Amino acid sequence: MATYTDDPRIVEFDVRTDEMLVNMGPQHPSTHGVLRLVLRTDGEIVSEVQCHLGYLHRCAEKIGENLTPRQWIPYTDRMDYLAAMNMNLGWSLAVEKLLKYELPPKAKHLRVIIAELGRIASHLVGMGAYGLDLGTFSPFLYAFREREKLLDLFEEVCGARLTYSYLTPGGATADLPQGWLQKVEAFLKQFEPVIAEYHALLTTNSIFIKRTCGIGVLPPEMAINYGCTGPMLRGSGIDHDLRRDGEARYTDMYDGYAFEVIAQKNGSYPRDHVYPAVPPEAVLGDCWHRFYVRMLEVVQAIDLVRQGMERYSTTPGDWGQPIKLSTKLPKGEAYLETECPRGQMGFYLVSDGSAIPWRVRARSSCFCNLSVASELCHGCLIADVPAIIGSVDIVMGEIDR
Amino acid sequence: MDLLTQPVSVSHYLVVGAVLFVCGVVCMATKRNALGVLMGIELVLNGANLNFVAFGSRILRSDSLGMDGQLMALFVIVLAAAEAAVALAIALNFYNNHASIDVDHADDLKG
Amino acid sequence: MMLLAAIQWHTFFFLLFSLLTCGFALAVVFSSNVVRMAFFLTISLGAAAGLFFLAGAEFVGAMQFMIYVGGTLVLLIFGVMLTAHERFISMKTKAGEWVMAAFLGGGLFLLLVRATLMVPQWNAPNLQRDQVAQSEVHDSAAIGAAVSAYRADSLPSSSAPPAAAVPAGKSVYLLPFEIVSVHLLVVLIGAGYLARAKKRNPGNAWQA
Amino acid sequence: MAEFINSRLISTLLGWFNVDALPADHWLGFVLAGLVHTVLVIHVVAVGALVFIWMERKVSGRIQDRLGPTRVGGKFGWLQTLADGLKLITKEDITPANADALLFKLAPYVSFAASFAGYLALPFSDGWVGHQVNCGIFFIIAIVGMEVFGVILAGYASGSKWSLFGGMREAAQVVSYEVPMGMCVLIPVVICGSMDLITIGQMQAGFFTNWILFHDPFAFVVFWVYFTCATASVNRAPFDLAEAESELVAGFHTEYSGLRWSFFFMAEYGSMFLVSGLAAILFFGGWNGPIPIFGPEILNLAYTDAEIAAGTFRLGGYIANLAGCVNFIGKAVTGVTVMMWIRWTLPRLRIDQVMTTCLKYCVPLGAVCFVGVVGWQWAQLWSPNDLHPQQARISVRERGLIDRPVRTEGMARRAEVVKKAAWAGSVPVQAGETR
Repeated sequence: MATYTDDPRIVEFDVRTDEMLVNMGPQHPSTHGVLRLVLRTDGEIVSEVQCHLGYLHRCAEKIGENLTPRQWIPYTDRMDYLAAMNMNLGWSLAVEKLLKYELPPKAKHLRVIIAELGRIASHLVGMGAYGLDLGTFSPFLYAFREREKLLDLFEEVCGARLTYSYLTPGGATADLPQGWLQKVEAFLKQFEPVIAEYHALLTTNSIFIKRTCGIGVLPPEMAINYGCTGPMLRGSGIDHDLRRDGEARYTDMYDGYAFEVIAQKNGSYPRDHVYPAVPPEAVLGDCWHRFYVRMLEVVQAIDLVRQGMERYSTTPGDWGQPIKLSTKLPKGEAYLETECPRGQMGFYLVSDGSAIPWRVRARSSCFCNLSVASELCHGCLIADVPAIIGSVDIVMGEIDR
Repeated sequence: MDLLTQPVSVSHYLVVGAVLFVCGVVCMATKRNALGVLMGIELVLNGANLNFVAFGSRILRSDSLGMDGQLMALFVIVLAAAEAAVALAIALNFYNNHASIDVDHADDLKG
Repeated sequence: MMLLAAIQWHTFFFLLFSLLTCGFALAVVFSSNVVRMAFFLTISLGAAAGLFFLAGAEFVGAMQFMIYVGGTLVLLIFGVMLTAHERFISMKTKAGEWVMAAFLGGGLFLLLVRATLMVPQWNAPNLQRDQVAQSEVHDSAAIGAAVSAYRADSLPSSSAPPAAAVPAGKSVYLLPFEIVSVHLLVVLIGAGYLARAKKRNPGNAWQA
Repeated sequence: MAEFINSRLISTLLGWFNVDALPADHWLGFVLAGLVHTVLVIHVVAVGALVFIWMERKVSGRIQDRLGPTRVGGKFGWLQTLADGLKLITKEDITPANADALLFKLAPYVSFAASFAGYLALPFSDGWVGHQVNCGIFFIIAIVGMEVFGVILAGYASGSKWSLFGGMREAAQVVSYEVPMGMCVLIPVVICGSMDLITIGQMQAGFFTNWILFHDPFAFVVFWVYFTCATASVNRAPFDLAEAESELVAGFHTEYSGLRWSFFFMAEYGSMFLVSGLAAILFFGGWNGPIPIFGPEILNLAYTDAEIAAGTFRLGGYIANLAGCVNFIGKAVTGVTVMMWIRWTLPRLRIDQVMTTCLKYCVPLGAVCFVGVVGWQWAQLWSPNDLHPQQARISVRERGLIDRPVRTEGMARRAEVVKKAAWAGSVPVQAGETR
């Protein structure tokens, strides 16, 4: 059966049937929230995918123009609600950039720990939900089992399990509680071997490989042209990570940390840990690679958390008091992008000198990543659409804002 | 009640077969949908099959056709499957070429 | 109770199945929705399989289920769905055609029934049917044997001396069976080829 | 025939209550026996579905590191399905505006009826079968294929595009998988020389070495092919494309609610048990245990051939049959559990991969194994089935063509053909002499 064609208009079908327009979503189990895809299909073959957005639009940016930066932190939580810590971080950094605020070094290490734990929590959902998209339910619960432990840790830090509002301009709302680092270490110790389970259930599972290898291949040029970022970009073999290549204010945080960007360079992934081998069927830039990059980033994040904890406990000083609510913002503008689990999340604010920004804007990573989806779904089967959309790993809260 | 207390004879089967046959013929004659015509053919074949089985049944008749009846029925079933496959292929081809399965439109060869 | 005791259960089930068969066959004729027609045809043919069972042709009945109902009709419904445009689902027949068909069908039916009732042996039920051995009636091995090697029903009964048995190779269905199998294979390949749409290329109109 | 409840048994029971006017073959006995059988078989499907749904939830719960239902009905949540069933009954029965109402309403019953009708010929123990069909296995395979009808109708009649996709997928898949499945079930038929499931079961009496699974390596392989095809033909993961929730919302039953929806579920679980039971009979000795406790080797309680032929009722034989029934159900439930285990472990295949699995792997494997088994039979190679051959039951019943000597005479039918022909004095006997 012909599954892939360069141009679906010139296909030798087994039996010619009529084209059909199918609505996938906004209420559909595998569109990750309220994404609506309009598929033009010929039998099982999808010739065109159109994304319709806006079902979760909550005017977050407009609200940001009526609140002080610290007050807007809870709204950033609700953008990428699976990685709220990283959202907080991005906004805080942008505000600090405008304020030209110098963070105490300890606060930076605290932020690394929190942000990388947030990355693990986010990728766990991404991984589990991807299994769900491919029709296996169990990995989802295995992922949530570990995520729950992580959320317990976050709860201890800030009292919330999903919308943390923990990192704020100036540092964080509170210091890490006593004995928390030991708990994190215990969690990491327990979590590390579990990753092998995920690899067995998904990454190296032969059906999983069949479903994802060679599907939704995103060539590097196309990834760049569409502005794809994060695991999407690195899954296509582009060695780019803002934690290393970003703005100084952001890369500062990771100064001196040993980590290697997870991307296939010269035909191989970093070999700092034992990872499962890349199956021969996999094509660089396909769904499998995107998934693999996420799995590897989890391991990377564990390393970073460990390094961060070591530095945090040895660095003297303050953990970073939050700025005052009524802090006046200097006149001017600031834009800063951070490496969030789903890609580069940018925050932009313009101030006219008052405490409330004149303009607030967020550059969504998933929005750009999703824009390439219709290109990827061109000529695939219906079953591949969830596989491709799932590998983009979108969160509608961030896209619609 | 007489009907219920009497054992079944071959003609019972033949009458049912006749009903199927006639239904099939009428179906073929009246349906404009190519697939409806195909269904009529299936009914006709099944009516014939019923006769074969009835004639070959030991239960209905002591001097039956024997195995021949059942074997003929088997061949009819198999050939009906073959016939259905070909007819369906023709119908689909016709549909592809004419965007219709109305048999009245199949008049390309009309002078 | 007496009435119940007098009922021939075989006849009862025969009537049940024949009513289903005929009723749904008529429903096929009178329905104008092609999907419903296919469904009614399924029930009709399934009930016909029941009639085969009642006549002792269990293998044929199962075959009817397997090939006819499970294979052919699924194929048919497949075809219905592939061509399921709203305007083709229900195609009405003109009144004049119905009248013609009624004449034709009625005449044919009367003719057939008349012919059926003309032969007295066919009308007489087999009153000794309880004496027919189970193995003689319900044995599907005999069909297999008839296809490959010998005719069990043509063998002389055990009491009679085995004098005039079937000569080897005669009246055995091996060759027809082979022909049918090859025919089926050829037909399937041909059908697959026929149903295959030709290459569509919007650039070349003459090719489309 | 030592049936579970036969007219003789009922007459005997009536006799205890001094209703002795009934002869052994009184119609009332037959009707009562028929009713009891029907009710019993309906319960196997309906109650079986209740148990299996509960089991599925427990099994999946354990697989996924959670508990599953725990509360309803006291311990283990064993009444959970009943509660769910009550909820489903009280739910509104919705028919979409676009639906073809008649077909939409009928489809679940078609599915259920097909799944249920298969039990007509499925023996639960030696002679305990609704109706002993001479070509039982053929009948069951045909009937299982009928279930697809309900699904196609549901898919079409729902008037929803997702349902239509589900129906089409199911149609393509089930029709394709019938081919390798048919090939796989042919192998026990070839080995036993009968399509009668009871005969096939009886041929495997004795120790587990008599199971057809251990007949030869090809038969062993073919069981796995059969199991794959059976999983596919009853629409279980990883072949559950017709109801793929991540792609087609819920596939063919997207628009169904309430009781009609639950009928689809009952049909699915009914079919799962049916194909697992078929696997148990075809490859795992059916009601014959790994160790024949009730057989002549140990307790010698089971019915003998003569008793079966005469249709006598004996308590010991009845208990042996009851134990056989439990044994059979245990094997079938194991099969169902394995299907659940697979479902909760593996991702779903894509439609083209499902077709590839069928046409490129299952069909050739089935064909090769078929040839292999026939060759093994023909060459009379060593087989574990020879270790403890069951003399009493090795013969093909009924036809008086007994004494199929222990594996010295190739296929049973072959032996029979040669014998009959030789007796008829016409067909050359050389065919038999070459052995």
